[in-house]
Amino acid sequence: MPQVPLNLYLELSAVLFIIGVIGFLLRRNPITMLMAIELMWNAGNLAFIAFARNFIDMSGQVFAFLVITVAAAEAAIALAIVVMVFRRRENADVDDISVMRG
Amino acid sequence: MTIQGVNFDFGILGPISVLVITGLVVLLVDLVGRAVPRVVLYGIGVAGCAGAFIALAPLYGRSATTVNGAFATDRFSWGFSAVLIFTLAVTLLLSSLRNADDGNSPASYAALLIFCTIGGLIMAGATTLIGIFLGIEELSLALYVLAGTGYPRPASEEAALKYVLLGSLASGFLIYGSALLYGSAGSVSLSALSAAASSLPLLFVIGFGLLLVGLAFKLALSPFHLWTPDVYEGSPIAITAYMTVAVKAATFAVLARFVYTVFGHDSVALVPLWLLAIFSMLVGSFGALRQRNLKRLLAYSSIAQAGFMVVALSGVGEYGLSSLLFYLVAYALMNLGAFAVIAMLGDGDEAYADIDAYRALFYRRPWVAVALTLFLFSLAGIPGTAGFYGKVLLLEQGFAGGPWGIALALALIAGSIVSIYVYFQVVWAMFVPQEGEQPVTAGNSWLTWVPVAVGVAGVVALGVIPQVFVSIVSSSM
Amino acid sequence: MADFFLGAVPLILLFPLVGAATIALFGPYVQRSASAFIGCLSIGLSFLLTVGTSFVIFPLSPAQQTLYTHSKFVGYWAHLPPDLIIGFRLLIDPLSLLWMLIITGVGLLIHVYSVSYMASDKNYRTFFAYMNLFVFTMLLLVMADNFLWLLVGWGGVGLASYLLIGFYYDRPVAVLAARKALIMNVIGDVGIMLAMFLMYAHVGSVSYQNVFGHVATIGTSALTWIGVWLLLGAVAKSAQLPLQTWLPDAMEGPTPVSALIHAATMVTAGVYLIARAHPIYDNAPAAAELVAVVGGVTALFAATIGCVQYDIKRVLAYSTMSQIGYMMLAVGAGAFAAGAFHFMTHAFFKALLFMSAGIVIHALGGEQDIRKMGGLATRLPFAYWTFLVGAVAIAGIFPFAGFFSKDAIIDAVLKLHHPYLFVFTVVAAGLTAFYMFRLVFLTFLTGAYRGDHEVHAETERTMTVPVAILAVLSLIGGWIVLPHHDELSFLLRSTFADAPFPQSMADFNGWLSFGVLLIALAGIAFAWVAYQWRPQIAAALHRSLGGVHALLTNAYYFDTIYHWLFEWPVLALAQWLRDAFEVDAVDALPALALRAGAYFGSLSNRWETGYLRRYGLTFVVGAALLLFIYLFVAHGATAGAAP
Amino acid sequence: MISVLVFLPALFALALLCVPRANASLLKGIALAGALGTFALSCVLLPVAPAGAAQEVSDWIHGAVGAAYHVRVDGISVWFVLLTTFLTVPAVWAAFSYRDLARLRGYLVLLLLFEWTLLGLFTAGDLLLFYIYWDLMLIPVFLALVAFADTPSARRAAWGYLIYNLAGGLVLLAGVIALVLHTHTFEVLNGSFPFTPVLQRWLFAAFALAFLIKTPVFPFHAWMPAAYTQSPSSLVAIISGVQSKAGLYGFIVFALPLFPDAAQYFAPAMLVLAVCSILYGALLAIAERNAKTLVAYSSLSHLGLVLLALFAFNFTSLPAGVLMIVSHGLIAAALFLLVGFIEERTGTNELAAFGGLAAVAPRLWVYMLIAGMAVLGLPGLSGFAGEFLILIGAWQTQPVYTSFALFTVVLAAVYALRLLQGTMHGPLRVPADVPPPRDLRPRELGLVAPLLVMIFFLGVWPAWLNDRVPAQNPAIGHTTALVQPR
Repeated sequence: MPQVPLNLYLELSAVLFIIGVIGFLLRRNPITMLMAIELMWNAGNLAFIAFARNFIDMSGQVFAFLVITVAAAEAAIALAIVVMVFRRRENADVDDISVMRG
Repeated sequence: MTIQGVNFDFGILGPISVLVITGLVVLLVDLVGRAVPRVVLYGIGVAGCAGAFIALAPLYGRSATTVNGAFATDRFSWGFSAVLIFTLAVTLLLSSLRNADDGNSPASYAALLIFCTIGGLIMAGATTLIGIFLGIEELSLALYVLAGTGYPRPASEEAALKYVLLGSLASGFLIYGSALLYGSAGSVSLSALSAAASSLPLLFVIGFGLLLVGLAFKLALSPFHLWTPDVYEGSPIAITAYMTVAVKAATFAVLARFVYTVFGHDSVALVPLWLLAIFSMLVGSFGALRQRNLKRLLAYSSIAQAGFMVVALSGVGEYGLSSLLFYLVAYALMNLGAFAVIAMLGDGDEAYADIDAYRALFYRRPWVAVALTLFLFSLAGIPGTAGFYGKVLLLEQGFAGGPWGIALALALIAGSIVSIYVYFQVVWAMFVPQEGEQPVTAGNSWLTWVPVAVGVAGVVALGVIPQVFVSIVSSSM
Repeated sequence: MADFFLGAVPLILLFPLVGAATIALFGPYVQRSASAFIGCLSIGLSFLLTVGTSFVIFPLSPAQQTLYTHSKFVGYWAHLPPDLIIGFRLLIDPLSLLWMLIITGVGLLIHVYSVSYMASDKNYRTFFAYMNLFVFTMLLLVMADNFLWLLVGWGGVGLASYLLIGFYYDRPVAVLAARKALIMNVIGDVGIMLAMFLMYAHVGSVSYQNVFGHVATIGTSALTWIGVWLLLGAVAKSAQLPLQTWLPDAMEGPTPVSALIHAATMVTAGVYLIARAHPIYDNAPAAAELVAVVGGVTALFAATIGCVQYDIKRVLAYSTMSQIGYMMLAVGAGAFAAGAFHFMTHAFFKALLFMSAGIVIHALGGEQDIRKMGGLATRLPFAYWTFLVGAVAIAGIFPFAGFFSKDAIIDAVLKLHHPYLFVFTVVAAGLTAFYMFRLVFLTFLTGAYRGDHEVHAETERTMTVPVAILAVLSLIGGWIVLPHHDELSFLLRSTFADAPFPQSMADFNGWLSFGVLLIALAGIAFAWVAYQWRPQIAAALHRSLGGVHALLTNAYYFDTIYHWLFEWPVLALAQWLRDAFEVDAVDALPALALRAGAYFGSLSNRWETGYLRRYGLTFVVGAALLLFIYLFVAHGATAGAAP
Repeated sequence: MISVLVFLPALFALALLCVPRANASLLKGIALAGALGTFALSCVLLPVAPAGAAQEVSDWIHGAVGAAYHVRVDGISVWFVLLTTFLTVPAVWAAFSYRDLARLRGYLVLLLLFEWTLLGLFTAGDLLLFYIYWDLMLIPVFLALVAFADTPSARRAAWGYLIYNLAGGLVLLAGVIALVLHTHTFEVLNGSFPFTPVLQRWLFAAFALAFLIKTPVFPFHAWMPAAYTQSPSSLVAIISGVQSKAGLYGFIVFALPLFPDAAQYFAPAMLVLAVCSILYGALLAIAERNAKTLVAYSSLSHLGLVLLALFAFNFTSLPAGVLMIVSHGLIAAALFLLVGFIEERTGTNELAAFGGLAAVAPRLWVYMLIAGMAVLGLPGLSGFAGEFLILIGAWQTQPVYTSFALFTVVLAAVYALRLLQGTMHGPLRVPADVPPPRDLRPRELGLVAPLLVMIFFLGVWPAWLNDRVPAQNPAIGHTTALVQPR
């Protein structure tokens, strides 16, 4: 079966990354924003794996695995913080969380 | 010793190992004993720092790698690691104040700080993109939590939320940048990247650009600085102090390693970094002009100071790294000292965050006022203080660093001129005779006198006899 | 004996200084009379030494008559690279001796006079301290051997004059008059400084010896400029046109001050300067001509004003101005001896006039307006007769002193071919006689006493004796120059040896002097007619010549012109600079910087909205920009790197 | 020995800190002893003038750019040192009547620290040391001003003083660093270094800006009137008497010898600035309504004269400039102290508010007369000696600028008499709420007397000083290379 060329993977990852960025900018719910960020991270993973396959080199995949693990931890922490915010406010719209400024 | 083909030199990994053990011990002690007093836990932490120093000492001036070359001890790591460990110790002392971090489990707080520092140490020593990512994330994840430990204050949780969301966004850029760099070089090791750096292929440029964005976020370089004032204001004083110094130290270690190993002497390839620096110096200095909250003021000042430090690298010169390290040490001393004073006066809480609380402080607490004045002078670069000679070294690098270096140096001068008012308005408040409203508390814990005294001694010593430290620093590399 | 006096020359200078210092330091601790005594004593000693010295000097041969004191203390005032050397030395020669005799002699008389004249004043001691200070600085002026020390004395007499004009410092008028006098004198100082700059530039020295010795090497144009700048100093000090306006106001000072400083000595310093610097003027005819013109015009100008003034002291002030005009004319024309001669006689009779006027003022309790006097001849006979002597002398009536000296000048002017100046002098002579006798008639004669003060008798011996002495001198003072026997120019021969014109006043033009005498008598006669015999004539003149009268009464409106020409513009400019420029321009820069700083600060703060999404947006846009720039630069870099 | 001299005031300041604040008499004693001791010690240095030089060098910093702890006193700097120590004595003594006795100790400490920084500046033989003191001297003054800042104008004065001078200092720092990167050492005295003309100009500009701000010279003087008017007279006596000479010292010792060509290049600009300051200061003094500010503007005018002397590049005018510097230091200090005494009596310096003090205070009148005549430039006083020798020298090379400067002689008479007569003459007037002023007390007479004596002495015998100023100091040697001595 034919090889999928590298640049297709890269383009896909780039698209995913940009979608993630846009999602982060457009959404106001921290959970959704976190999901958008996950999208960006995974775009990175995709690029890593594609390159790893291209170079026949393991380190890219190792990096990807690490990113996945860290993402899990990071998500957990972020959710914990969001919950902490929830405890004070009923909703968690990031626009309401703007006491400090200037 | 070698495990499955991976060699571990616990001499090189010594400081990290010591801190790991310390962190675990702290957690265990808290687990077995019930209601262990905070001071004990933090005492263990400080002891760990001492141990880490002892483990770090033999590495002085050594240059070696381990973990199959993924982790090194060399001119980039040693000094920065020392600063990190020192910062950790000071932070633990500040955290031990009465009002500090109420409503948290002190053990997890201390452990988080320690693991945070471990992340920093990993960053300082990492020679691959993987290690750098790992270190940054460990540092950041712990800090996200710590930023929120000022729990009862809504500002604190706001800080945590903003920090975690933007931090993850930055990490996204970092990861994607690393991926592209990996793609451009075919390896995650920095030494392999230098080949690509010489020809600047498209992948490398985009990749390094994205990575730089991630690092700039950590350094709070403008325009990626917007989180800084809020997070610094929201976090507990001790954590803010820690952030201003530790994050800078670790990230500058990475940056310096990049600049020197990847780019060599091609400073044009780093133009975006120079632009960020110039921009930060101006934004930080101007932004601080109108601040009435001392933590926020110091946040803006730290933005400018980060820009100052970049000047050291501008020439990619022989003495650039040592100049950077000297200024970093000076910054650690004066900044931690300033925060120590704030924390001491408020006994850990925010009572003395507002400048108006410092009205006529000199006539109430002369020695504290003098100490804070000294730190502010050093930040402003008044001669006879560490900050002054640090600036001299930075300017030497800048003016020697070609057109971009000169531009950076002039920006440094401009920034310093602007920030005269920034720092002296606090001095003014302390020395102006008419009394302001009396402050809530005026703590005087001997524990915080330690960092203040160390800060004062260090700031004066580095200012008056810099030669000693210059030689220490330069022969550490 | 000779050696004693020559060795004691520095003491002539030091006695008044010591006297002033003593009075200033210890005056408050001793009784009033003591300080007066010290004041007179110090001047008296200087006078004696001066007399002794002149008896030593004058008999000497011309070659030996000029000598310099070498004090024990050898040093320089200034010794700067490349070759500016200004030393400490005193110069004694016949010219300076003549001045020193007058300064100390007349000075002594006036000091004695002041003892009782000022007796009632609360600042009695201060007065004598100032007076001694003046004598010291005036002696320094004439004894200096270079232009710098001359300038030091020059400024010093200016200070003393300032202090004494403003002696009644609680009178705003006196304060203003003093300020005016000092400022105008400073303008003169600037002139002398400029002259010195030029001397240093061309000769490399400012000492009389070197400058006069190298006059030939200086170009004529430079020499002319030096002369002009020196003249500026001279006119300021001697109240000649165009810097004359301070002298009438100076009459605010006590009368002895007017007699000593503003009649006898200080105001003649200008004449001394020109005479002293005659080698310069001998070789710069244009400058000398200018001096002569200034003198002649002032002589006439002041005389016309003198005719209409009503303040007795102001009339005398204008007559002083006019008489000094004569002297300037003489020295400008090259008749230096004649100028010095008139200086001497004028010192006698003008001091006499002021002091007897002082007796009148004293007797009338400070009244100076002659319209409130009259008929005092019977009540104050001593003052009347002495004043009459002075008037006759100044009017130039034979055989009084003024006749000889004025005649010498007019004679010289005619000889030296200044026709129009000759006319001026003759007319001025007539006017002088007129206004002096107008003064005599209105003050002492012309009906009954018109004042409201009761008249005190004139008793104090200390006041009358000096006046009497001066009266005698005003009579015989001129006999030092007699037809075919000119003692004065003989005494001065060594100083003016190299003058281009013969200085001797011995060859006597009888017809000319007779004519001048007639003109003077005519002036007196007219005064008698207009103010004594038919007073309505004077009134009629005032009515018919109202315009001219106003012009003269206001001294040709010089004060007004100067106010609008110089004073007002400078003050207005200064005010504008202070209220507008300093605020809008100088302070604008820092203010602008502050505003800019605050603006950028607020900019960088307003960016910090606190809204997370704003942060994210900035982050992303920043990243995009950074990437864009980086790509651009990198491509530029690679393009540049490509061979 | 020199180091001892420099740090002696600082030591006495520390000693003061050990004395309880309440013990006023002891405080005063120690402070005065410190000032006198420093002066006595500094007199030992007099023999170095004119030719010799005393040095102390010890190793300090080596590395990329080396710097030594190098203090030295030569025929030029000894006069600045002596001026500093001489003026500090009356300043400290005058401070005894500091308006707030509770803070007397702090104030005396600041005065002595100020003296320390000034001495350090004038003895610095190393550019880094020079710069350190250059900025450090601002701190004591700023703190003293802050402790006074109870009115908006005082606040503005303090900030203006600090920001102007510190900004200038940072520009100087840029210049210094750029310089040492080419010399590779901060030891730049008596060495001539080959700079490219362009570089020379840039460096000179950086140095000159800082120097002109600190002197100050028009148009960089915006900070000066406020600072001089708002600071206590004992402090401003030192600021205007000594600190204002720091910039001129910098020109003589560093800028002119290091960048002779750039100095020639910028000379016309500097001369224009000098003449502007001379006339501008005089005119503003004429229009000024506050006695203290009037004196401030007069010193703007007189220091412009020194700048003229420096940049006329003439053998005569440069040593005369040193004379003028010393003389102006004495005169300005005396006048500010006397005005301060008047302020203590009348509670104000506004000329409109009082006058005619001569009637009640004859001694004050005599003192004011001498100081006023000195500032007027009366021949026979030191002010005239400096002025005249500068002008006669500058005239030889720059007749045009000099003739402009000559106007100041007349203008000086105008404002000097305004000050003198406005305060002393006319009918006696004092504000309603103050008691009739007393004459000068013995302390006040005694502390100003030495200044007046020196004013007389230098006026009658300026050669005493000029014989001890090296005729061929580096600045003259370099800068007059192009000027032919006649």
